[in-house]
Amino acid sequence: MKKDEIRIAILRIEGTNCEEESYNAFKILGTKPEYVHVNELSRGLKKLNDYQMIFIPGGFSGGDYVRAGAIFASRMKGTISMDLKKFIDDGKLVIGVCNGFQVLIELGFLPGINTDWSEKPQAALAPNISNRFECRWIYVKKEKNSCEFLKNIDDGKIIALPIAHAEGRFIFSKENEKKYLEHMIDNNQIALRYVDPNGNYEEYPWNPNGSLYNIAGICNENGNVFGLMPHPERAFSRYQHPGFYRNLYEEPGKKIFKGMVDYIVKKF
Amino acid sequence: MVKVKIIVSYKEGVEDPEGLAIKKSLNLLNFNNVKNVTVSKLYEINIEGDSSSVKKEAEEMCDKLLVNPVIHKYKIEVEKI
Amino acid sequence: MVKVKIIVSYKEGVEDPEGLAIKKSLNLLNFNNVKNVTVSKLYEINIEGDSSSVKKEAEEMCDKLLVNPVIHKYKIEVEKI
Amino acid sequence: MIEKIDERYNVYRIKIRSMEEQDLLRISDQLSLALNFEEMLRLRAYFRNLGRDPTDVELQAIGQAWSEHCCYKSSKFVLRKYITGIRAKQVILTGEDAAVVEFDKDHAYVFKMESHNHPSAVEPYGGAATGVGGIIRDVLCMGAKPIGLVDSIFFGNLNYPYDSLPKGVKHPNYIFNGVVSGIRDYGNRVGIPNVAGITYFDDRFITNVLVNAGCIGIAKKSNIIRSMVDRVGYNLVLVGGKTGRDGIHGVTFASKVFKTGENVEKTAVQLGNPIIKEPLIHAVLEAVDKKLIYGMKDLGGGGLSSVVGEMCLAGGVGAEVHLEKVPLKEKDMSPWEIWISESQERMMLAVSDENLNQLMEIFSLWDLEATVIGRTIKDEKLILYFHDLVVMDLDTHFITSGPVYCRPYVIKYPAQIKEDMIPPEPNYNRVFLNLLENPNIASKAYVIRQYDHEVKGNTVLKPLVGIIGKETHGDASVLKPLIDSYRGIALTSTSNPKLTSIDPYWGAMSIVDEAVRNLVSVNASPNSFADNLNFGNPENPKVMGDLYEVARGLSDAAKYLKIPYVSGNVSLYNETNGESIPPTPTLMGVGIVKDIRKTVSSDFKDHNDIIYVINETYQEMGGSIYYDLMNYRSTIVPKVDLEKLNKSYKTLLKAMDKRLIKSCHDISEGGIAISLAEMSIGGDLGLEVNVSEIGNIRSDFKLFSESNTRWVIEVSEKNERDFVKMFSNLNIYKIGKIKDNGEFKIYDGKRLLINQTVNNLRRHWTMFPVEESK
Ligand SMILES: Nc1ncnc2c1ncn2[C@@H]1O[C@H](COP(=O)(O)OP(=O)(O)O)[C@@H](O)[C@H]1O
Ligand SMILES: [Mg+2]
Repeated sequence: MKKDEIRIAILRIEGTNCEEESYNAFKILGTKPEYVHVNELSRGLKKLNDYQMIFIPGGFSGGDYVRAGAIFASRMKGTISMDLKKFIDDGKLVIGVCNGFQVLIELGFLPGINTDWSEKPQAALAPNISNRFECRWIYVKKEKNSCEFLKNIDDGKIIALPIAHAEGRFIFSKENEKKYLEHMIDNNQIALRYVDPNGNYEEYPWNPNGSLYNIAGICNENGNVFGLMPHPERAFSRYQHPGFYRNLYEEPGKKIFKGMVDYIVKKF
Repeated sequence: MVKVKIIVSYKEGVEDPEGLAIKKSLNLLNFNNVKNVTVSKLYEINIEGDSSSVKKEAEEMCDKLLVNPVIHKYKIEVEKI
Repeated sequence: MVKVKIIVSYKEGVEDPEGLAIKKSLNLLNFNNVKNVTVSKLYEINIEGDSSSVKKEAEEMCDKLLVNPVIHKYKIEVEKI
Repeated sequence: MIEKIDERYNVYRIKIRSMEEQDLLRISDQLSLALNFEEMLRLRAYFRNLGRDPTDVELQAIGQAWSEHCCYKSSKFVLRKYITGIRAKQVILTGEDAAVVEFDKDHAYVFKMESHNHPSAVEPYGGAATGVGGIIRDVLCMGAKPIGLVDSIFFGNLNYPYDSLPKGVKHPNYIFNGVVSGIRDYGNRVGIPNVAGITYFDDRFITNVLVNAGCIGIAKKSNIIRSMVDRVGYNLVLVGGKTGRDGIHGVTFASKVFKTGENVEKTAVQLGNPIIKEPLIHAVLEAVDKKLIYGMKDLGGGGLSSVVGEMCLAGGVGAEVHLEKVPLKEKDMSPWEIWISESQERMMLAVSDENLNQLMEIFSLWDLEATVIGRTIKDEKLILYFHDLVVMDLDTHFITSGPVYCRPYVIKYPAQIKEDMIPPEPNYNRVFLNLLENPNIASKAYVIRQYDHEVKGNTVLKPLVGIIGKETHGDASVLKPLIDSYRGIALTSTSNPKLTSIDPYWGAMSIVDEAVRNLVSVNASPNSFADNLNFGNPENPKVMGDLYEVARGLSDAAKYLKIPYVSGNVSLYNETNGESIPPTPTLMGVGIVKDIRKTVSSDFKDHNDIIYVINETYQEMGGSIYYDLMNYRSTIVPKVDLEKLNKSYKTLLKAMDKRLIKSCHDISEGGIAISLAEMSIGGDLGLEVNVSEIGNIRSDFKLFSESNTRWVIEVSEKNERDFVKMFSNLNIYKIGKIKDNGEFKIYDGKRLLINQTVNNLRRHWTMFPVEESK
């Protein structure tokens, strides 16, 4: 498939608010991103099937009242989650950033342990241990994992990305914690982990929310559903990086976006 | 019309940062004998109709929106109004 | 040890966006007979000591930290544990 | 005196024509009109002349329109004389909801700052949140996309003893957390980055917190929409939230002084609903892009009454409005309540018949309400219906012709020069660490990090700069608003109540100087200002005197520099039980960054680079944090030499354009010592500095003086000669070098004044109000 044929649905409802920068990122890479309101899907005005990738952007969908992502997820449960399941089964990509990650967890598409779609959430992104919204740049290390589209970044590489959330503490229920975590490690589902600048798995503020096992981003067993708390779309160009005025030329977010696009080009 | 009260709280063992923060603030305010604080949400939902099926409906609301069973437990009470 | 339960809710007439958003979501989930949703906070505070002065202390906590009387009302219950 | 007009509806006629004088004030009180005796007399004369009595709807409409908040009756005179008259060629449009100023050939930036003090004092969370919401609407209704927020917030000290609080007053801690959460929750949810502000503590704000919120947006010039309609037969479309009893009498409430223990009208308090606002922004901007909107204005103070009246008046038309069509939160609202309700999240659009359907479709996709409630007419009248009943029929000119007062004022000349002398100390380590911990100097990361300052991905220079995990304060933030251009916008906010209360004139000049300094520090050329004038009770001649002096200071500085005040607001009556806030002007400063790739930050960059101070340091300790900390007094405040300011900032920009400057930080609260500390903290680099040359004054004054128009800069050895040449017409002082050994040493001659490690500085600087760093 050619780049300029790739159609990417950037989903939104009231309160998603990082769609523009995500849209721009895909646009700059030569694909055809498109804003798709959930109402357009549920009213039948647009069809999921027409896209190769669904991108659920960050924000405060539905105000994040109740729980972050819960309202967006419930809106999808009512209407399009069957279509979404088929989309995923077809091997197409579904990415959720920040609020989008929360939505995928709430919907049960991530972490997808022993299933492609769990009816009830298997994990939670709970309130940050600091009990505050935190906007800051952090470091993550890319772990060995099964996301084909993260291959642009070497395993073990440390990259800087910004986070901005109040609910990002990845946890399992106490009774499943050990079992699920081991399962995810065994299946290479843990993609990004918070580290300090030297690559050590450190505590707050390097682990900005208190996530279990410093988890920042994960994928499903097949590697085609991916969720992460940091915002690659805010680290896309050199001038978004806080190091640019220290003469660092880093564009970590672009690597992530480019990987997704390259993967679709190859696969479809 | 019935009123459904749903209390959603964290399960035992799930850390509640808000509760911890409030405990700390209360201690700083010289309420030194405060030993533990938990914070839950109380949803009061007015539903038209009778109360027979309401409990089941409320459970469904928890399931579909109000609760993530990984971290939450809940309690439902139904009241005629 | 006593447990103090404090429920803090909005006064009549204060419009709460959270309640509105939840009502909308429930309606969209086909709970069409949901007419109204309010959200309150329930604080459960364990306090060392006896229960005699606890009620007054709880009121003071509300005053200093948990409540703004302009928009909130609250209810206190004390329970021996 | 009052009689129901029609059995079916809650509309009353007020028999004002036959009222005795003593009854006039009673009726003003009873209906919460907040009109004074002369104003009521004027009303009576008007209706006598008209030959009929007014309805309650009519009186309420006039009460709103004539309030201090809406018609600036105490301050108009001062504003006209000093503030609004400064012309500059970049200004496209002022006098509407927000100012429109040229950004580049095709684009304009649109901005405003506004106070939300009274509501925030009563309900910090909701008051601050709706302050943010309101200012966003002001920018949006010009047709601009909001891209940045600024918040300047003032509290009593967080360690204020509970026992000393006046009855019914919440502790600064409660108010602080409420205000910050309110701004956070609203701003983060609508997804507009909050990039600058002020967090200030002073016990004179114990009973009157200040919340000044600013917003900036970007628009194609061709998309700018006026806050008016000048065509007949256009639909008046009310969009967004429903109308309720909330916020009724908000503007008259903001025009009164507080008494503690007073029962506040609960209706004046709202929480705001960002989840209506967020889609409203999308829908409005889509409609703007498709050219579906002819005129637009947001509903703020005064509600429908103000918005319809002002839009029509400005366009020379009138309107017919059907109040029963307004979507309501509560069914049983009276017509007058509907007309003046200040419910949040609403906008008024003027739309032609032809475009109406397409507009409605856009709003429906976003699940937003949009309702045609009336139409413009040829006669310059406002005619209101409630079903079939006419409840108001008034001339637009009369409604909006509020009084203007030239209130008496006395100017307090700063008491004769008076300066206490602090006994010198052998070294200044202890004082220095105390200053770093001072709430007005310490890291504001606790606040800043709770605001999403990067959403939308355009924040090039963030409010916290430096090495990741070790960030320090920046001077101004830089946004890159257009995807295909490297041109940027820099934002800052300044205020200094300690200075303005000692000397309002020079204090005001100082905050202009600081705004310029901050913008220039990041390589932005100062382009325009918004001013917020927060004062006490204008009926007190001393307060009016302060207002005059502040305005005069702002005016003299800006006129010389040719930087106009293009928008702003005045908040008076910030007084409780006779205790007034200090005169507190705040500025929002906007600068243009020609090329964001040349942005300069405040954190030190490299070992062995050279540190310079630009311009002289004087013994001007009045209002300094050092004197405040030590509890000493001085009335000698920093002066501003406008010629020097103008020359220095232009030279600095030139040097930055040539990339001669690697880091830059202005010198403000806490003096040189604090600026150096912040630069070291962010770069995680030490220094060895000698301040002997910078002025002919005591060591501690050299360290902590807050003289204006100064910067600390870093140059590499390689560029030093070019830099020095460029500054040949100014005084610059080479004070030392950056060191990578983690030590922070400041000498005066042979005396070692400060001997610290960077890590220790960071530890003290980040202690407040919670430990941020590890
Ligand atoms: N309430 C606030 N909201 C957002 N940013 C803030 C707030 N308070 C302070 N800041 C930011 O913190 C930094 C330091 O503030 P301040 O100490 O007032 O600056 P300066 O060093 O120019 O005097 C600035 O970048 C400022 O914009
Ligand atoms: Mg500064």
